[in-house]
Amino acid sequence: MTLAPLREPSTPERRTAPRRVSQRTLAIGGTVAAGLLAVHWYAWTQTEFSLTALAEGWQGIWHFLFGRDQTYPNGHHVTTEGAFPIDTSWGETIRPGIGYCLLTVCIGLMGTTLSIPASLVFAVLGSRTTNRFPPLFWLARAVMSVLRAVPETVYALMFIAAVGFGAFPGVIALAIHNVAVMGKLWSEAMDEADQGPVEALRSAGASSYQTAVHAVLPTVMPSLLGLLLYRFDTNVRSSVILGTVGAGGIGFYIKQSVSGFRFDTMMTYVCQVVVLVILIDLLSVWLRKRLALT
Amino acid sequence: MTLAPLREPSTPERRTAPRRVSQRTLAIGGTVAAGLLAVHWYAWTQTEFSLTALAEGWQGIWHFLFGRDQTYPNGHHVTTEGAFPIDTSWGETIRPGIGYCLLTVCIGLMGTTLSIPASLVFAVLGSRTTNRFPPLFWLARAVMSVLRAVPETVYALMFIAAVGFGAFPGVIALAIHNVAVMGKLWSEAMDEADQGPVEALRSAGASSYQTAVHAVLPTVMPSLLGLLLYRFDTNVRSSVILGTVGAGGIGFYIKQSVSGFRFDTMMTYVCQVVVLVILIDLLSVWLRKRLALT
Amino acid sequence: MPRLTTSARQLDTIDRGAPMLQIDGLTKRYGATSVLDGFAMSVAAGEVVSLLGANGSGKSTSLRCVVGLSRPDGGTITVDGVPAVDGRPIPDVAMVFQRIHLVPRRSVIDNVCAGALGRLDLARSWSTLGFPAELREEAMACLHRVGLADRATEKAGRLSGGQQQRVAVARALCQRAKVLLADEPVSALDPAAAEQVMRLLRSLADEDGIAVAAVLHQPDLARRHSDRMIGLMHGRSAFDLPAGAVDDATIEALYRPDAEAER
Amino acid sequence: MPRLTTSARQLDTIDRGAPMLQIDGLTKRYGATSVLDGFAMSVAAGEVVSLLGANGSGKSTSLRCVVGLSRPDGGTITVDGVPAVDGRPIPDVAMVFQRIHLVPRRSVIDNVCAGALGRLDLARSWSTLGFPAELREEAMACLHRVGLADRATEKAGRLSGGQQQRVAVARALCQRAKVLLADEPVSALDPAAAEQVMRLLRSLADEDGIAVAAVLHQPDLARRHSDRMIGLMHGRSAFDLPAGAVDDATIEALYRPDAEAER
Amino acid sequence: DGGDGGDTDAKSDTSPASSAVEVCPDGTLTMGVEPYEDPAKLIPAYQALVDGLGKELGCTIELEVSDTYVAEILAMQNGELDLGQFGPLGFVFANQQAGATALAAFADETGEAASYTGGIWVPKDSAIKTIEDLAGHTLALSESGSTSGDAVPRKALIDAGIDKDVDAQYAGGHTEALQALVNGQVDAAEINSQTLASAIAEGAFDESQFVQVWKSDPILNDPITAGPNMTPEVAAKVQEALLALPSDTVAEIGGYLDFTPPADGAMVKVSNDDYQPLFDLADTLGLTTDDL
Ligand SMILES: Nc1ncnc2c1ncn2[C@@H]1O[C@H](COP(=O)(O)OP(=O)(O)OP(=O)(O)O)[C@@H](O)[C@H]1O
Ligand SMILES: Nc1ncnc2c1ncn2[C@@H]1O[C@H](COP(=O)(O)OP(=O)(O)OP(=O)(O)O)[C@@H](O)[C@H]1O
Ligand SMILES: [Mg+2]
Ligand SMILES: [Mg+2]
Repeated sequence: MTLAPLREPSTPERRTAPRRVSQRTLAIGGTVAAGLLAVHWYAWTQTEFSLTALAEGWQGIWHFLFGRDQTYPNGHHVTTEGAFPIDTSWGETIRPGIGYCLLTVCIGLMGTTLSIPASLVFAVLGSRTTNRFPPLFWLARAVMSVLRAVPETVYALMFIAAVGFGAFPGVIALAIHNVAVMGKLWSEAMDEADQGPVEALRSAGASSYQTAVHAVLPTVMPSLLGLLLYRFDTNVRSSVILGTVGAGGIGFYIKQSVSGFRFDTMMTYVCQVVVLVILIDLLSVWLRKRLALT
Repeated sequence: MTLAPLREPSTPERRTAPRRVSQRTLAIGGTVAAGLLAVHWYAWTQTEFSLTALAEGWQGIWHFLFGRDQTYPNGHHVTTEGAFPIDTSWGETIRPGIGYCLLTVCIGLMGTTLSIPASLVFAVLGSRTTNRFPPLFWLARAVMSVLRAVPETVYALMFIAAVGFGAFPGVIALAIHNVAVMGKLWSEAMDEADQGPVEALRSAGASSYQTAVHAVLPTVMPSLLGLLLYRFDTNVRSSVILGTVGAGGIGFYIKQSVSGFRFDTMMTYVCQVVVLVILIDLLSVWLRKRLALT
Repeated sequence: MPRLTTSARQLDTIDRGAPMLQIDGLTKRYGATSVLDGFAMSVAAGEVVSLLGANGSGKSTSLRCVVGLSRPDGGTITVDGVPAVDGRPIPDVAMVFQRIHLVPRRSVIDNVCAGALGRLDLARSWSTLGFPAELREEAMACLHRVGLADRATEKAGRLSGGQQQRVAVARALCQRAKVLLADEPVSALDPAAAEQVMRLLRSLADEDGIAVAAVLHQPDLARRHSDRMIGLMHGRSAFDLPAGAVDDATIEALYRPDAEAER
Repeated sequence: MPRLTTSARQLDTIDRGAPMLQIDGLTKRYGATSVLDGFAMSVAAGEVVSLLGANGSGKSTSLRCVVGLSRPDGGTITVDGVPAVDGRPIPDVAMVFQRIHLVPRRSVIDNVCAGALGRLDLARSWSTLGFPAELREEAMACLHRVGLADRATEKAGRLSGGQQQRVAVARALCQRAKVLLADEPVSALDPAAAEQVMRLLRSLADEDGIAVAAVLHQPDLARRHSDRMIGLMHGRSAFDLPAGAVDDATIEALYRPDAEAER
Repeated sequence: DGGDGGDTDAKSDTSPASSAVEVCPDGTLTMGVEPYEDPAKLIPAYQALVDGLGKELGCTIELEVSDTYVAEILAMQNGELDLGQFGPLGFVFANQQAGATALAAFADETGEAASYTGGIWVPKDSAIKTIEDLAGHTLALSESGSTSGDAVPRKALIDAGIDKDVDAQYAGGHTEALQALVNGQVDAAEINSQTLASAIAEGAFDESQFVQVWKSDPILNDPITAGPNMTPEVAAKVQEALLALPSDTVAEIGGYLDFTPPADGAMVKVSNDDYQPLFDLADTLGLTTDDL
């Protein structure tokens, strides 16, 4: 019952189209590409990049992961254990590992939550959408850069000097670092917010603060929440590093299983972190879905 | 010459407004708030949070930063140098530091650039906007979670086993980790993209790939670029950690100055990283501004 | 405002019997409120049908159900005899959106080319660079038809509201679909441009045999350019009449009850 | 379509001599193309002026210059005798945007309340929870005027296109400005709603002495509801006449040359 | 340098109540631990130690764990730690930076302070037979600041006059250095006697495939030290209590740490002077702040 369209689809009307890429775009693009290439070539040589080394040495990874079972030329037979199969002893590894994970989550959680207010302030000051006063904009970005550049371990040392060790200095170190990172991420998310409502409120005489609260934040809330959860996830993993400066948590035990050559135990802990990260990710997906309109 | 409006602005027309917050929202909000509070209270106690300790111990931070000159009860007299004034010896610290920074940037750059293609694939698969096939969506997110959960140092260990020391295993470790993190960040940026053009192309019969390339990517390009530069910045700082596993770069020297209690030298290196991070941030601000429409 | 006479319709040269788009018993609820409640309509090849109704009466919703962007709660949709699969877009149906939905950072011509994505394989659509020259020329022709050929290389986001709406029409043209759904395609257009676009829709039906359904808020325009007019009220069609048979009272009744309900 | 008679105008009860909004020699270029080139217009208190012009003729641009969202290249703008400072918004001027620009995730009433932000201090605007009860009641009254009071608690993004446009009008009302700029405020509205909104603008001028400037693409509507009509062409006003004095030829001329230029 | 912690007579009978000196005025002491090896064993071992010590002293002793001596020393400087256990080189810094005083260390069966050795290993069929042969080859060290993984072997290279000719690389840890040798990434690697033992126990190292081309002098094991806020009198009390730990506690610690303690107690008295070789080592390598 179909009725063929009268027009022949294969011979539609045509008109000359403009050049695909303008001469100027081509020139700029070429220059940028050449520059990037040169920089990468330099970096390639500097980092002694060598895919052949990787191809030849892949057994090393294999041995690390699955152990070694090798007979040497002299007839000697060597077997070592690898990371797999993982250590499944409940009482010695898995159960304590859950406890360590819990502390790790606590550290990450406190570090993230404590940094929210300051992050928000820096984000609002560091976004062009919400801060139209250039000196303050640049100041906020500079402070964030400085705070961000200082490694978390240096913060941890500073606060250990103040309050001794344990999880507490780790939390403060994380929180300060996180203010800088989350502030930056949030400010850039705000930059990408739909400018329409912002303009509408600004033209109605709303102040920068009011524009931020009543136009930008509701628009970018899912982004901010996603980034918050991403930082929570990162902070949980960071306390893996801070663990090594006395902050406790599972990182410490990962490192110590490595020193004890118990890669299977290490892998058990890593798997527990994997489970943790997956759980946080599920939470993130679920929350973002709930928050999205329509 | 002004003409007063006839209407009295102080007595505008009024109508009964609906309840500000519905009973149901209140109940849900209350439950969520209570849950969050409980979790934080638990984390607070677990991390032995103590602001008094911080208030009492702040001199420790001062001494760490500016040195100490103190006679202890056991008769020992301790003078230490703090982080400030920083070590300004050109030949011994600053000049080599610049070299270390350069290597660090190279490591971060390679780690970031190499991860772009895979990140893009994972991002497209891990965003609901571009991937409407749930199994693949969840698979992509799971793979990213797993890759993300493994600490960079464990990757480094693995690749050192394969290719020996140096910057190269560090680069690969960074790149793999970065695929997972950037993939996640990008996919969530895509989730936040304006759904209008996406729907328009989808209804025109475009495939998922076509929708991604022709609607989502051009819309979120500034976000992606911002996140890319953020990851570049993070990776440069990560190679600070990888530096300690033989990957070289300035991180190794920061750690070395710390273990030698030469905090002034450490601070010089940290300042160099600060400059580096600020430069990357300036690049980020400039690029994002150029890319934004209008 | 001057009345421009519509070009002579070539009604009899095309077989207009077969319904190209057929909607039956369409139902759609959002939570407790029922938006569509057994809505039915059909559009034959070569026919221009205009869809009228008060704000919020469900016109956009019904069109979105056809292209698979909203999931109907009940009813059947058939395009060219083939039933639509729930949530699957139909390349044979092109839609001009009420909110326009261009990609603001892409050039006008690339936006128009994107309408053709459904018939391009990967090799010719991996990026805008892959678009074949023929497609770009066809897109230019579509832009000519809406009078915007001179703005082809500009970023779509830079155009004025009305210009963007015309680009959206051009994009739909470039899809070469058998059914064209246009959701208020002239709302942002000046009167001359609106006439031009309506004549364009008319000619698509007359010359190319396309089935056109347009949501319009201007009954005059609808009467002048469409074959049939359908009034949507309370989730179903209140009338479905040849354009000539719709009198002012019918129109007035269409908009009145809702206006009262909303007071 | 039936013509609804406009409510009797109370022209003589208000002193309409003083121009509330005065634009002179407004110039605006984007790159090489000049959009506005010495555009001038004025709107007195209690007057409704409609602005007509082809798509892309610069109507939106001129309004955006007034509210400080576009930076003019030259010319002066005076509101209530006070010259506008470059790029600084004027709380005395409210604008209804062509692209509507609501916050989709906020409720309708919160969107309307946001129009009042300019006169709220921090204590009453730190969040939507801070909005005083009086403001919310006033916002409800504004929603009543556009016929959407029953949708107050819904998310703005959930409304139909025309409903959103009316919310945008309500938001502008809630600003209590002396000048109201409306950029195609009825483009997505059904005829009854369009009449209702135009009458609302009329009554704002008549009863509250507000200066209203509305961009319209429907000359009929403009003629019926405005005191004066201004045609924008080639970056300057082509005509500026009392509504009764604008004949069909003038209108036709306004839209013709541009249509030709674009071919 | 050098405190005076070693003067107290360890044999004097002690009981918490008889003491005129208040060891812990507020009832608690804090002790920092840097578990140089396996935390699963070391932490319970030190927990047993502080429990026993606390009982002796009539205080509660809190154990704080860190894996870098830097954190421990910074905390000690600010009075956050009263007692601390350090690795050998860590103690040198602890003494110089925080005035820590060595009190006691674990003993082996002979009743001497336990010690371990650093070493350099090469594959069995390697051309490298002596430390001098390392010239022109790659050597994996562990991480900067490590005693047996950095300071001691570097000193050995300097002594052999080849420190400029060896391509020494930091692997990041003892484990990583050993792995690098096993995987053939380097020609030689430092492996200390403790790492060697756990690697063999875990099957990560086959002794028969490698030879040790250099072995350090015995390095005294980690001392337990008193922080600078502890007066000599209090430190002496603590030292007494350490040496007088009851035998069941000692047996428990020995059980965790796999050592056979001497019959009369787990620990022996050490003084700062016993670590003089490490102070000299630090000086030679320019690691100390005095040197800068
Ligand atoms: N996602 C949604 N969630 C809840 N309600 C919705 C949603 N989308 C639309 N609606 C409601 O459905 C009704 C019909 O909307 P629709 O957009 O189809 O109206 P319309 O006839 O196109 O109106 P207009 O002329 O204003 O464009 C409206 O009342 C609207 O509020
Ligand atoms: N940001 C911009 N960059 C470049 N050109 C622009 C920009 N904004 C507007 N223009 C151009 O300025 C001209 C006038 O635009 P404007 O939006 O003012 O038109 P308009 O009269 O409101 O038209 P319409 O009736 O279609 O809404 C258009 O040609 C448009 O392309
Ligand atoms: Mg609609
Ligand atoms: Mg406009």
